[in-house]
Amino acid sequence: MKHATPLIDQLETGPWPSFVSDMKHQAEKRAKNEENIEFQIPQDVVEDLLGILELSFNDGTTHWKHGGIVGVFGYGGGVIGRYCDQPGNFPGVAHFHTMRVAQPGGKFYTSKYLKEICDLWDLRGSGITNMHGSTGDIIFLGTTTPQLEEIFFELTHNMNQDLGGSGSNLRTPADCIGQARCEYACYDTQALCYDLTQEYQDELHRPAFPYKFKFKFDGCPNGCVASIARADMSFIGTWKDDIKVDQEAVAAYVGGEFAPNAGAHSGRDWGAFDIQKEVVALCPSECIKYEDGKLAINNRECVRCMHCINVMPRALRIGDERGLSILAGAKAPILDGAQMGSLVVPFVKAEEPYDEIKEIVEGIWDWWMEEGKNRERLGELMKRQGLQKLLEVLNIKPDARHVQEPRSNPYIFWKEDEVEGGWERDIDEYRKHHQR
Amino acid sequence: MKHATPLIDQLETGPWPSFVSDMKHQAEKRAKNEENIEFQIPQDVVEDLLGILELSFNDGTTHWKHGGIVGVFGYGGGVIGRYCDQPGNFPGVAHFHTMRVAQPGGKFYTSKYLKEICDLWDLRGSGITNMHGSTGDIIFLGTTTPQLEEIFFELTHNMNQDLGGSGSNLRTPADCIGQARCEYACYDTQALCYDLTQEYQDELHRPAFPYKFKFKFDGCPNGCVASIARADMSFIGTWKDDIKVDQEAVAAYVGGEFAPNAGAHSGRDWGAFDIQKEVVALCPSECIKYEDGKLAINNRECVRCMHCINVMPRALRIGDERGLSILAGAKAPILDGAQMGSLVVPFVKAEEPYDEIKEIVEGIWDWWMEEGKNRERLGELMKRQGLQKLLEVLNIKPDARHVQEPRSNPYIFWKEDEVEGGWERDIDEYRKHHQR
Amino acid sequence: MAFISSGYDPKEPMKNRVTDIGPRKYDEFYPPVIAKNKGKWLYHEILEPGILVHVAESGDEVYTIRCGGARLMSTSLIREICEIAEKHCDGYLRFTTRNNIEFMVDDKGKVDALKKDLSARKFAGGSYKFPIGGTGAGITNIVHTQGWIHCHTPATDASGTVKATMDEVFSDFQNMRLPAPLRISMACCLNMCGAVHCSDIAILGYHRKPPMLDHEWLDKLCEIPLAIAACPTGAIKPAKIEVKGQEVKSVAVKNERCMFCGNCYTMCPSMPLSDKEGDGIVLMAGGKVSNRISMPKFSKVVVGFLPNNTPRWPEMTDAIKKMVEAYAADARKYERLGEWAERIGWERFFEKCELEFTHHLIDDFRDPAYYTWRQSSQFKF
Amino acid sequence: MAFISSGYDPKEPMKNRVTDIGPRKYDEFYPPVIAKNKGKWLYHEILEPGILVHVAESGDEVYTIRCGGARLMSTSLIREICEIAEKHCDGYLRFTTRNNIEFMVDDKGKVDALKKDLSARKFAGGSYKFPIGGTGAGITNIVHTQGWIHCHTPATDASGTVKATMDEVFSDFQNMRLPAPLRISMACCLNMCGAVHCSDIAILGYHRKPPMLDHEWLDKLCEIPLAIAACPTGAIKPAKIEVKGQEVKSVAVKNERCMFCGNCYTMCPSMPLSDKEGDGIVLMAGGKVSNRISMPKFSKVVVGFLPNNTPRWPEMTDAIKKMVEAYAADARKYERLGEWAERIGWERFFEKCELEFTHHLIDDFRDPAYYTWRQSSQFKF
Ligand code: SRM
Ligand code: SRM
Ligand code: SRM
Ligand code: SRM
Ligand code: SF4
Ligand code: SF4
Ligand code: SF4
Ligand code: SF4
Ligand code: SF4
Ligand code: SF4
Ligand code: SF4
Ligand code: SF4
Repeated sequence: MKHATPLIDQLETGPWPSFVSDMKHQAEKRAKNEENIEFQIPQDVVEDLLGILELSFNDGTTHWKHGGIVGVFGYGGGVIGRYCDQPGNFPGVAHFHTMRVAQPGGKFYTSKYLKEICDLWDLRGSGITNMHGSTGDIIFLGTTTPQLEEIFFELTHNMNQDLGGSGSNLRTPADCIGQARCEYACYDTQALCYDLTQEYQDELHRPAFPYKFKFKFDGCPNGCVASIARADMSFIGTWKDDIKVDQEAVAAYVGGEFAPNAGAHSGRDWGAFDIQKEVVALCPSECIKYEDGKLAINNRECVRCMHCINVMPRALRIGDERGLSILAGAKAPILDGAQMGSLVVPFVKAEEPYDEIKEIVEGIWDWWMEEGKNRERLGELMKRQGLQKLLEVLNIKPDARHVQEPRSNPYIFWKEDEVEGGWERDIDEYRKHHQR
Repeated sequence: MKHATPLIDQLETGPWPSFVSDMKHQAEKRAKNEENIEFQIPQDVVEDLLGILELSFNDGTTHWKHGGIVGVFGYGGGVIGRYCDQPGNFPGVAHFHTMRVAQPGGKFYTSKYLKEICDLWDLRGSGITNMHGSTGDIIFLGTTTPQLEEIFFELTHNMNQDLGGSGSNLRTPADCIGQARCEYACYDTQALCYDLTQEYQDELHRPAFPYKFKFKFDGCPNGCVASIARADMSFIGTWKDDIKVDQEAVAAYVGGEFAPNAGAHSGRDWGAFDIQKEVVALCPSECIKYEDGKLAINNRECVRCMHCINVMPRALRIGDERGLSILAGAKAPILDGAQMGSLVVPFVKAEEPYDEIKEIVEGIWDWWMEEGKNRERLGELMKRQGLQKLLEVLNIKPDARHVQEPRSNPYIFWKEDEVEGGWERDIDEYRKHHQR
Repeated sequence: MAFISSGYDPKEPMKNRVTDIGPRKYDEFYPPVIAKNKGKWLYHEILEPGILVHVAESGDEVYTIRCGGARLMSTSLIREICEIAEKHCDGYLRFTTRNNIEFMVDDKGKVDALKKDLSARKFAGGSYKFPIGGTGAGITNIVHTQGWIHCHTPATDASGTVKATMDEVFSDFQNMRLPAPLRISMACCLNMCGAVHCSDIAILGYHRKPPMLDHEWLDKLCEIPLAIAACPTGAIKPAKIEVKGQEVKSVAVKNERCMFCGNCYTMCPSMPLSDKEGDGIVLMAGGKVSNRISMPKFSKVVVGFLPNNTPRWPEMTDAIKKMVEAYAADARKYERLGEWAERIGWERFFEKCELEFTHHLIDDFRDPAYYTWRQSSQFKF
Repeated sequence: MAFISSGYDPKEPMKNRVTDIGPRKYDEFYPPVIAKNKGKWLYHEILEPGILVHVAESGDEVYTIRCGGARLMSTSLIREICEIAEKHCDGYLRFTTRNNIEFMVDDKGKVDALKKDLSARKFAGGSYKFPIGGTGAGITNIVHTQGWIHCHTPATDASGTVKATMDEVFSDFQNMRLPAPLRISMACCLNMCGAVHCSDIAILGYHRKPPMLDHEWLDKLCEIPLAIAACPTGAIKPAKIEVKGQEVKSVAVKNERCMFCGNCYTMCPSMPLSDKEGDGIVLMAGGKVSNRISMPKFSKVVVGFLPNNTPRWPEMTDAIKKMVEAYAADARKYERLGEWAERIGWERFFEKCELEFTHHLIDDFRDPAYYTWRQSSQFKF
């Protein structure tokens, strides 16, 4: 190895997969180059990456600098420029840009595809990736500027694969596994995710927004892609009618035949399953009864929290009138504190061609592009102008479901046309009846 | 009657005591003046008051103007100036100032005292009062400027009675009935209220504060004087040791001998008392058990909410190690939204001469007088500078009890002396290891 | 009539001056049974609506009869109260923190006569002078403010709205059928004297038109910088205005930024807000003060606006009645109105109370507004 | 080595250009059993930690083996994953939303061989390549960000803190003894890529020193107005500074107003914050994302600062371990960490986790701070 790395070497021990071992192995492999690859970027790139990381472990600071503007022609996103601040000592990573490769829905892969990806990346980049980035993309971690167009060309021409988002664009949408392998999914997350991704390719690649914008698709309120915490628009599956109950299966849970919560708690002896304590008493809307061996749900009061279904998946199933709720405005803490998504559309069907959903998406964008300031996320604009403004723009009738609770301050900003007689008044007329 | 009052006359009907009937009767009595009182303000004052009220019922607006500066010599409070904006039509109330007469603790009275008050007010004012104002004072409603000093003189010389607060002063403190007639009282609200009122007479009468300041004293967490909602400093009784349990009395409740909650729910048949449902299940900290006919409280987990005691006052009693919690900063919505008091001192004993409590009061005032802007309530200053600032000033160690939950934003304003190595750094030194 | 001097000499105000003596000391006014047993009460019981007994360690008892009262009260009425106290209670009485009157006797035998006496007294117009009630799980007296009877900033009347409401819910003043105490409070403007912000039901006077500007007088009657500083939303700016051909210093108000709080008018009489059509009532609900079971809660706005339909505000009393009845029908024993609303969800609250949810009820005031929106997929259809 | 052209011609970038084709379509990659039964799954079961079976209406089953992975992954490792997939799963695999790898087989008979194969593979240093686990009421993979491996704003490392933590809680990755799933997340600066703000436990990199000012270069490398506008607290002002005898345009920072968010540095490279002693870790706890039982919750700051003691951050892993153990010992079945803390009260949380409460944990950021203070007399001694 080019650099001694005593500190990070320590991270080779312990049971959890060691990224250091992996990178060292990769560095060695590149050095040997048994396959005789004509590496398009420095062969020792990984060694320098390890070296600079060791330096940071030593001096407690990062050694990466701002990116500058690099990218592929005609796109405003997909590449994050990066340079190291010690190019002399670590020339292999002097330029070390990342590329975001849009992941497929549900992150299903074939080995064929992944190996193509690896071939491309071994040739033209560091051979180091993030599988996957926090937004969802495959991250190609580290290449040089001249390689960007080459990689893009090969991706699009040979692999039918586009880049993902970055910059003030729509970001690569992401979904939970949903109907592909989950019995709880209330709509086809992959289908909707893909449809909107394709529909909005232009918004994804060419910056026209005030700031970044994210879509995430959760098939049900369990939230396995965490959309409510990290998507400007979260699409969360839900249903309108009744939870389907199989009383025999309920009995099997009560009788101990089926493990509660599909066995998720089997690492400890929690005692025999107690349907009263574990299901009935924990329902947040107290709408379940278990009497005479029968489970009864007052579905009108159910808030579709999933708990009872999660505990007894073989006995309870989501309803048939399915669709999704749309929440808007989630984001990370910068600048004003983190936000979760706020409910905007309680229920909409998720049926191709998804026109109703697209109308909402575009209504939101129109408003945000009109009113949003530079680097103002949707959630911040909502905070600044108010949820009712967004509802007004979308022509959605405000409804108690939009709030957790009504306002506790009475500071209502009435508009002039809502007030009888308008606002213009004549002070002299007033003074006739109210002396100074 | 001088003025026709068809609208407000309608308020003479219905079962609830009619203030209109009362005032009309008073107007007639003044007109007749059977006792030959030498009224010091217009005899028809009440008729004009009824007249102007009728006018407001008609035109939907008030007819009172701002006060201007009226008061008694040497005091900055106790009088609210008031003039009507139709003095021509209602000369009796052209000047119509109120005086705030400090109420006694617990609002206990003798008829002797009240009749003296009435004599004074019939002679020198409208004979109309508020029994009592929202802060707690007896409100003399309506007199003229020349009478202010006369009334003050008579109050202080003949009735051993002072005015209450107004303006940027300490306001008249108020208390719940407490130990005088309540088995729940954890300290003597009247004694503490009186002691602090006397101690801080100067602050009460001479404006030296940024804005108004209120003390209220609740003997226990039931909050019968609503201190947590409307006092800059709320003193709420509590205890530290165990709730005392009389198991025989518990049995009497369970057996139906004693009415639950002292009979407060007797207007409806709620069925037999169910200690499990009505007490155990409602304890907010789930620290009560009822097994084998015995009630057991895990006092360490009790949050002293009073519920179990309220339901079974003959079986459960507050503990013996008594004192109070101090909360600070409650206020009405102007300007920034209403505030409730925030916990500042979890527990302090309430023992004469209350030195520990006074130290806290004065510490708070010092800070507020130093830092508070004009017309900034304590609660607003706390919001502006932070609860931890107040705790720092009071030398109180911050503690998880001070918060409902820790901050969810990580925006910690570290101070320079808390950070190793301080803040001053040399950019050139930095650039040695971090090239531009 | 002739001026009667109290003895005060305006030329020598400090002569003989007595100041800073504070209120009368509480124990001067304690009835003997209270003085004797203070701090030693064992328990209490509500014998019937409005009538309580407290039992002391000594075995002594005190019986309390609580009566409603319009707190706007003449000396005639106070004298009548004194007369009753003298007749039945050795001249002692008290007022509660919600402006009810309490007569106390130390013997059960004295209760009936007192009760009869109180119930019999009526005003000329037919209303009770001393209705007995206001205890336990019922509706007690409404704490309130001045309104059109005395203040310069109200957006509605106080005594009038209270009388209209108490007439409507009177049976609950004299009954204890509700799941828990239900406290109604009233404030005639946003200053909220009385702090109605933590009440089961709050009646609030509210303006809806920005201030008028009396330019000609503004600079003469007001300190312009104070008026500007008073505005929480920064809607007021200094301005030069031409009045009758003369340029005067005044202010301009950005009407769209105004939330009608009236704080400018408090500081400057040349900026009145009051208006027959603009002013009216906001209803709030679900607040509480006690720490019992749940922590204290703020009230929430549940009706954005109702007109000042004097003398009885029928739309207001109707909405209040609906809330009381829905609550009575649906809440659990011991559950306060706000606890009930939270348990069933506010979407059900509006449905069950037959109140309309409008956009005005969505918080849009400053940063905390955000936390009141629904950040969950949990809701009821 | 020689430049190999992909076919791209820099002189004619638009020639043959293919754009806007999006990601590969999901169904190209579905294993047959998924493609066939999509939308028709009946139920699932966790057979043992890391191994799930899903059963379809058709009777088909799919067995999933979930393996932990450091998401910082070389092509060598990806190739090894492909090899495993080809050997056992007809070449199909997937990644989870928390960067675990899932191998799926359509027959129970294939599970054991796959399991054995995965468990046997280790890195040279001895760590597992494909530890099986991460399901149910345990601790799964930590979602995280770039840290010192790639980003310009981190206050700590990402992969390093994650490795240190996962080693410490490894047994809970392979067990399901906890009351509910416990999700740990990591972000290396306040930008919080990964949105750790709703995690049961969140590891967050945080700066504690205001930016240094590279006056000489500031105006050359940055847009001063953008840097000023970037500051959420308004701590940055324009300033003229003398550098080497020359007056240059630059900025001044009011250090006491700085909360070290680094937003200025994002906009302006001449304002670096990073510092060995200043930078470190904030721990947050009690957040969640799911709508199960309780609504989603934000995480709360529970440890204000811990130093970057590389390579293993022992103070950090110690505090995390304490939380995990206290939670495991005390919470109820199905209760998420935040639900537990709220039920027992945060005062007890700190006690049970043996963490110190300091003034830093009291919110003082803007108006909403107020609502996190304790507005009640309810608390535990
Ligand atoms: C690569 C990635 C982290 C990772 O290691 O996975 C990432 C990396 C960066 N993010 Fe991020 N963000 C990444 C997902 C996120 C997420 C998570 C998500 O999308 O679900 C968030 C939180 C959700 C959200 O959008 O609010 C996120 C919130 C931010 C923010 C704060 C934005 C805000 O409004 O609060 C910034 C700051 C900014 O935009 O200037 C930021 C900025 C950045 C920059 C571009 C740094 C900068 O200031 O210029 C980082 C480049 C790092 C590098 O050099 O590699 N990143 N960033 C993630 C994208 C990979 C992908 O495409 O899959
Ligand atoms: C008389 C009284 C109402 C009543 O009918 O009972 C009253 C009347 C006025 N209050 Fe009040 N306040 C009265 C108790 C309160 C209370 C309740 C309390 O003390 O428990 C509050 C809410 C608690 C609080 O202090 O926050 C209260 C909050 C206000 C405010 C808002 C203060 C704030 O910080 O938000 C104002 C506005 C101001 O100070 O300019 C105000 C201002 C006023 C003024 C002086 C009007 C003004 O702007 O100048 C009112 C004079 C009315 C008049 O002409 O009679 N009054 N005021 C109460 C005092 C009687 C007494 O001494 O017993
Ligand atoms: C007389 C009075 C104190 C005083 O100094 O004047 C008083 C007296 C008692 N209160 Fe109170 N409370 C009095 C105002 C209050 C207030 C203040 C308010 O409403 O403005 C509250 C806070 C209300 C709130 O949370 O909004 C109050 C909340 C309570 C509670 C808690 C009720 C709850 O369910 O939350 C109790 C406990 C109970 O009812 O069992 C209580 C209990 C009691 C007891 C039983 C205490 C005792 O053992 O003597 C007294 C008789 C209760 C009854 O009337 O049913 N008292 N009580 C006040 C009577 C007002 C009135 O005329 O109606
Ligand atoms: C594979 C994955 C979806 C994907 O598209 O990749 C997934 C899969 C399942 N989730 Fe999930 N969840 C996945 C991330 C999540 C996330 C997102 C996150 O953690 O970032 C959440 C939100 C966590 C939170 O609230 O902070 C999540 C909250 C749930 C819940 C609610 C748990 C709770 O107690 O609050 C359930 C229901 C349950 O566990 O019974 C659930 C249930 C399930 C089920 C049982 C659904 C099913 O029937 O197949 C799946 C197996 C659960 C298991 O592993 O124990 N899944 N699940 C994700 C696996 C991540 C991993 O590698 O560990
Ligand atoms: S969010 Fe719901 S539908 Fe999607 S994977 Fe999780 S449990 Fe299944
Ligand atoms: S989904 Fe949740 S709210 Fe609905 S019945 Fe089941 S546990 Fe109750
Ligand atoms: S606050 Fe407590 S002590 Fe005071 S009267 Fe009410 S119940 Fe009694
Ligand atoms: S006072 Fe409240 S918290 Fe304490 S035991 Fe009784 S019901 Fe529980
Ligand atoms: S609430 Fe407003 S209008 Fe009513 S008395 Fe108080 S200040 Fe005056
Ligand atoms: S009423 Fe309030 S918001 Fe409107 S201008 Fe006056 S002070 Fe500003
Ligand atoms: S969290 Fe901050 S430091 Fe980490 S990758 Fe994101 S922007 Fe960079
Ligand atoms: S770090 Fe943040 S708070 Fe500090 S100066 Fe920069 S932008 Fe402002």
